[in-house]
Amino acid sequence: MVKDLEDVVIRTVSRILVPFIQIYGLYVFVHGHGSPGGGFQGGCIMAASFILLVVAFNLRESKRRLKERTNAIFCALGVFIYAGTGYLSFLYSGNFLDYGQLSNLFPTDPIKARYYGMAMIELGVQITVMAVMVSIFLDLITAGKHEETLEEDGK
Amino acid sequence: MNKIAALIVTLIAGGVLFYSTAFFPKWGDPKQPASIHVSPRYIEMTLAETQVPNAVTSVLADYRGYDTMFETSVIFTAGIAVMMLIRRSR
Amino acid sequence: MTDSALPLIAVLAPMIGAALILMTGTKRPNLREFWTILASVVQFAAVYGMIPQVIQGQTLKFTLVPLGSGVALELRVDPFGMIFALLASFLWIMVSVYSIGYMRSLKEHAQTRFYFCFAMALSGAAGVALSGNLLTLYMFYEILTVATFPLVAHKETPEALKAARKYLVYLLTGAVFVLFSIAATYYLTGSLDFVAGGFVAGHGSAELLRIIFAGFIIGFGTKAAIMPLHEWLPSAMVAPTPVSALLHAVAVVKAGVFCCLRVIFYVYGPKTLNDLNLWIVLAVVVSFTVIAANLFALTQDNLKRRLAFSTINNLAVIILGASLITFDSVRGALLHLPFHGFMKITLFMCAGSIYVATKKELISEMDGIGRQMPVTMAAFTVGAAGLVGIPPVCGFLSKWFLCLGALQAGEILFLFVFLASALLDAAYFFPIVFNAFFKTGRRNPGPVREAPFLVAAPLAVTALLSVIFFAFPDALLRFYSLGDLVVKSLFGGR
Amino acid sequence: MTDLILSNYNYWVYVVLIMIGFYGMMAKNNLMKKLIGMNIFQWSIILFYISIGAKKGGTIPVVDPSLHPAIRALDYVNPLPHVLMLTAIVVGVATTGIALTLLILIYRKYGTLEEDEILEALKK
Amino acid sequence: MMLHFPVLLVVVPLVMSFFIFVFGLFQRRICFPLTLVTLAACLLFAGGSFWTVLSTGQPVHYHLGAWAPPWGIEYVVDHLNGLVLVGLAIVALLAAIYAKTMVEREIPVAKHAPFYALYMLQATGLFGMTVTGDMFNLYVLLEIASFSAYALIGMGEGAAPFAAFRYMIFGTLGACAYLLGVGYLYIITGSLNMADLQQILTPLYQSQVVSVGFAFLLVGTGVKMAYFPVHTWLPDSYTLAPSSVSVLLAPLFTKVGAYVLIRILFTVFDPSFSTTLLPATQVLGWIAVAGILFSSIMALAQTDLKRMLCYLIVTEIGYIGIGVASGNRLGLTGSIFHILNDMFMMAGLFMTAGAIQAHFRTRKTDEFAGLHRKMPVTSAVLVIAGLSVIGVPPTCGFFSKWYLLLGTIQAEQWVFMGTLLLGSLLNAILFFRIFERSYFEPRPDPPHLGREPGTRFERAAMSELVPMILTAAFIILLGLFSGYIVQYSIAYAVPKGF
Repeated sequence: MVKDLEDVVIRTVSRILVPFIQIYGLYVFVHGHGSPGGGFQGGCIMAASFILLVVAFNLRESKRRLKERTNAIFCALGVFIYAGTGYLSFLYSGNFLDYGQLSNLFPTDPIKARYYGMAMIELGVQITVMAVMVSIFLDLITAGKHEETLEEDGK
Repeated sequence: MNKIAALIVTLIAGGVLFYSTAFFPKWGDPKQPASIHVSPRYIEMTLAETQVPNAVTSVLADYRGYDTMFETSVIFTAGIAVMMLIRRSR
Repeated sequence: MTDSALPLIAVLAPMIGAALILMTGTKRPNLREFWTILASVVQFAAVYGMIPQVIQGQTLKFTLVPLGSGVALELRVDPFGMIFALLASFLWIMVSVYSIGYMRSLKEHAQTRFYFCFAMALSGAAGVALSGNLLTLYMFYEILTVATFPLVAHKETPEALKAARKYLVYLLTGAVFVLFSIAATYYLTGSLDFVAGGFVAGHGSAELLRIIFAGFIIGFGTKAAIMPLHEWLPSAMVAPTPVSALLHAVAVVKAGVFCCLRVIFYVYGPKTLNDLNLWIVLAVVVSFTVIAANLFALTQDNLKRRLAFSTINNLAVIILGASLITFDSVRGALLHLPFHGFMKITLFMCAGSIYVATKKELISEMDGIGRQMPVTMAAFTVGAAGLVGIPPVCGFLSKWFLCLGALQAGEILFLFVFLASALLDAAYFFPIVFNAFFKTGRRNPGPVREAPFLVAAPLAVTALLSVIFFAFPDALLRFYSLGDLVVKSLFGGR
Repeated sequence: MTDLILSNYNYWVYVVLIMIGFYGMMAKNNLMKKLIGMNIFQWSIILFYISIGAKKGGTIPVVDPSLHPAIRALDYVNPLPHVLMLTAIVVGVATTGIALTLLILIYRKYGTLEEDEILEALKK
Repeated sequence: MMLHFPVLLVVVPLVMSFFIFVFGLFQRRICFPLTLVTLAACLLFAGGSFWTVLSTGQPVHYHLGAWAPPWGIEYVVDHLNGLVLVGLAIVALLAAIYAKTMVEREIPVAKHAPFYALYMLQATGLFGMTVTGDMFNLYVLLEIASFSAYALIGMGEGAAPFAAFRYMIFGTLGACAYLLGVGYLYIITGSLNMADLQQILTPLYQSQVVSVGFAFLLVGTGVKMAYFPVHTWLPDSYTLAPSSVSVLLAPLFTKVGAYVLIRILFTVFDPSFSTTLLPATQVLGWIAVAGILFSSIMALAQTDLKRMLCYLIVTEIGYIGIGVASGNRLGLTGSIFHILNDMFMMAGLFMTAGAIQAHFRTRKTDEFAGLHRKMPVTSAVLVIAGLSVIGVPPTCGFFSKWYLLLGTIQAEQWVFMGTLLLGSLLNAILFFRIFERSYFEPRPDPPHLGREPGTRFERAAMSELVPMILTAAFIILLGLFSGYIVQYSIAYAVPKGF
């Protein structure tokens, strides 16, 4: 009875909190250019929101929000965005990761192109960090079998 | 026994490290080599070259962006490593 | 210095033959042994084809691969190399014919491996003979060692494996000494190519040169079974007889002696040996071997072991002749190298054919066997007489020159060594012959049971040749004139 | 000399930390404690780098013309070590993740994390 | 496109690892072909960049993000690492071909995708470590290679996770030592670029900070390349690793470590510093002597083939160390050439070991009776690679030993020379014992094959035999063409200091 009560409190609070945490994560990422912050920090915060979901509710809840396979794809997607940005500069025979070349792609001057290039790769970092943090956390707490039961010892 | 050996090694290494700290540049000295050789450009040119006021971000994502790509790959590696090692195989 | 592909063919033919043998395998034995014969004939033809040019004083060479900085894997043919190459390639034909008969009549196992390794070993021997510098020599020397290991271990009995291990340990350890000496030589002189009369003179200190020379002699001497490094040889007698013939007459130990002579004549040279007083040390060591080996031989009852010690003795005789570095002693050594090969292979093939026909290895059981196997024992008599040095067998010729050389050197001591060894030879060969013919064996019933043709024919041929070489030392294989060329190149015309 | 040493006291802190971590890695028998020692080791190195970056009177390396109209390197701390250490932090996280996974596997197999007991089990 | 080869060499396998991982989630059969294609492309890239270096005679510099060093990161391909790169690419490709059936045998099907992805990341790390010209970038790539190695080894049999964890403790220690060394150099110079560091460090050689940093760098690389006293992680982990993994790791990782050592000793620091001012090479040499003797004897004591080979790796690393220690042109030539040769020798040996374990169902050398009848090709390759390790010409092992020998003689380090010769003798005993077991000792059928019910001997697949044969061929060819390799590549790779 009491347990349920606590449950209710925790669940309500975290249900309210999660969106704000995620928005804060996005904020940290977006403002990484002008103030302390960036993709890595933002990604960690985003991951924290999912982890909060798992702690407060249960795996099924978080799985509903973020499928296992989707998460796995996110892991690769982020890094791919990063590397892909690097490859883009090959199109104009620039060196790898030379964001200046992006100015041929978007209507900006090379300097501004660097600004946007960084934004892109920070996005990639954000996605990968978030996805990997969640996946590692889930794998560790459930010892690999994504179910509620923690495994019994000494097996 | 093992502990003793470890302690001795630790003390020797620590001694060397302590000794070497004596020859470091002063802590926080704005004129130390680390602060005058490469890094000034990052601070002074970051706005001009990348329009990003946060020098850490510009170095992280642009000047040394290649490192950061592999940093992300390290995370990715860890993720799939954990996945492969422990996740039950359907 | 003319380029020619013949040396390459001489080295490559056995390798290709080996590959074909391996591919043919045990399914079609006739084809497999055809490859053996073909390879041996091709090799001999290639070597024989080089004789005229070499006699005219040309030097044929073929560069396999340049290794940079003045070294290359290259084959170079000079008269000295020709002597050994001719010996090896010609006797290989004999041995392969013989071994076909031998292996088949004994129904040996793993014949494919046997013929494969045999061919590889011959390739190595030809390479040793024709190699133009120390590095190439070392390469083929190692190939020879490794290829002979399975032959020694052929029977796969614990005894055979033990012998093989002993063989390997001795020879690889020796090779390490050689490798050190080669590297040191290269470091001192910056060159490894053989030069008649040596090329180390004037480089490095006398002590260093002495050390290097010791390394060479220890290394190659292991293969040439100089005492006290001979241990592996008698115990390697467990191998089938064709292998023993190969080991003792053709490839392995002869290669050891050949390498020793290479070092003495073409790396150090007579003059340097004189200046460093190395020749006397070497001569004393080997003359000890000459006498001791014969004394050991007297005590052996197993025929092959007795022959083995006789081999040790003769090899030492050759090196002794070379170390006396006088005109005639060197000539004698150069003649004894091939002649001993012919005579000793005759003896071994006789032992083999006795074993094939009667399964006997002990001398004490061979009473009266001469009347059962006239051809074999006749050949045996010829070979024995030759080794003792009785005309009309070629052994007399070489020993004659050796004794002359000893006199030229003014070293009566070594003359006595030669004579004593001849006497001891007689002491342990003639009882065999005598008992075989004139003593009626108790356990031997009368009927003639000669060995199969393929076994008997080759030994008859070699015995015949040993006689011919007495009358015409320059016949067929031109050993005499080749030796003459070598001596002239070493001491200048005279 | 002494003032030089005193001026470098926070390098001392990193040395002390590194010694603690190293000892933990080497001497501890429990694999978990080994892992903790490893983490201390890594973080101490991060402290070392960050101390390199420090500048007396320098602010965070976010260039702000309104604060200092003329952008001079003296006014901002050295950003490079921070960047390097972001990478090092990530590496540390990844290391810990994989290490914990391996520990779970080891515990599954042997039911213990004490090294000597595991070695005993391996002997058999 | 040609001028992008150095970076493509690293980023193509990186990106392909994402693809392999994602596509593998849906279609598992695609993983292996992708791996193969990628590594083939890597071979092309490595060969291309090396060819550029050879033809122009100038090192290739590649500025990432178009930032000039020392501010940005640069990739450099010169005669030294170009050679290593080509070797890496070839061996990695052969190992991947070989791994196909092994993976199907050893790894559960559901894990193929992450496995091959990690395989790719391993390659990325190794290539990157070799090609990079930036100290910190090297650290990051080192960690990528190490992480994938931990994980791949953890997939092995029996106590593999435990071995992997120990490896991890040691590896992290090494990596941190390296990072610390980089930090020491950074605090005194303020630069991370290798070429730049060499410029700045030259006047600072007297500084204690430089010496300590140098020591830490050596310790770090020493751990990664399994140099003698800190090699203890190697035997367990490489023995228990899956064959498909050990055939990639064992030949390559330690060799890349050796390359990094040479790079630090003679590029980041001036040869004069490493050899005379702070006689580090001498110390390395004496340690190597101890290491060679110790590990050769340990190898003799092993009955498990794979474990024996692991100790053999330590021995070979010791040879490289001796070449470095002789501190002259000839010795260093030997070391560099030995790095290349050892890749192929170890690849061949571990391939045979894996095949024997898979098909002959044992790794115990004293159960090898009748091996040559069951697996003729495998045992032939074992013989060739073994002879190369012993140093029998014309295999490549002989020629690198030849240069090492000349180097020690020129340095008049007779102890080093004796150790070289003695070591090859010990190896000879080691291998001929195995040859004898597998070729002689006649028995109709090895009992342990018959005993297990239902296990009938299935022959080695083509995808295992072909890489083995190719490796053996390379072992011979490298030996025959050693002259050209030394003349056209290594001669320029040796620093000017000699």
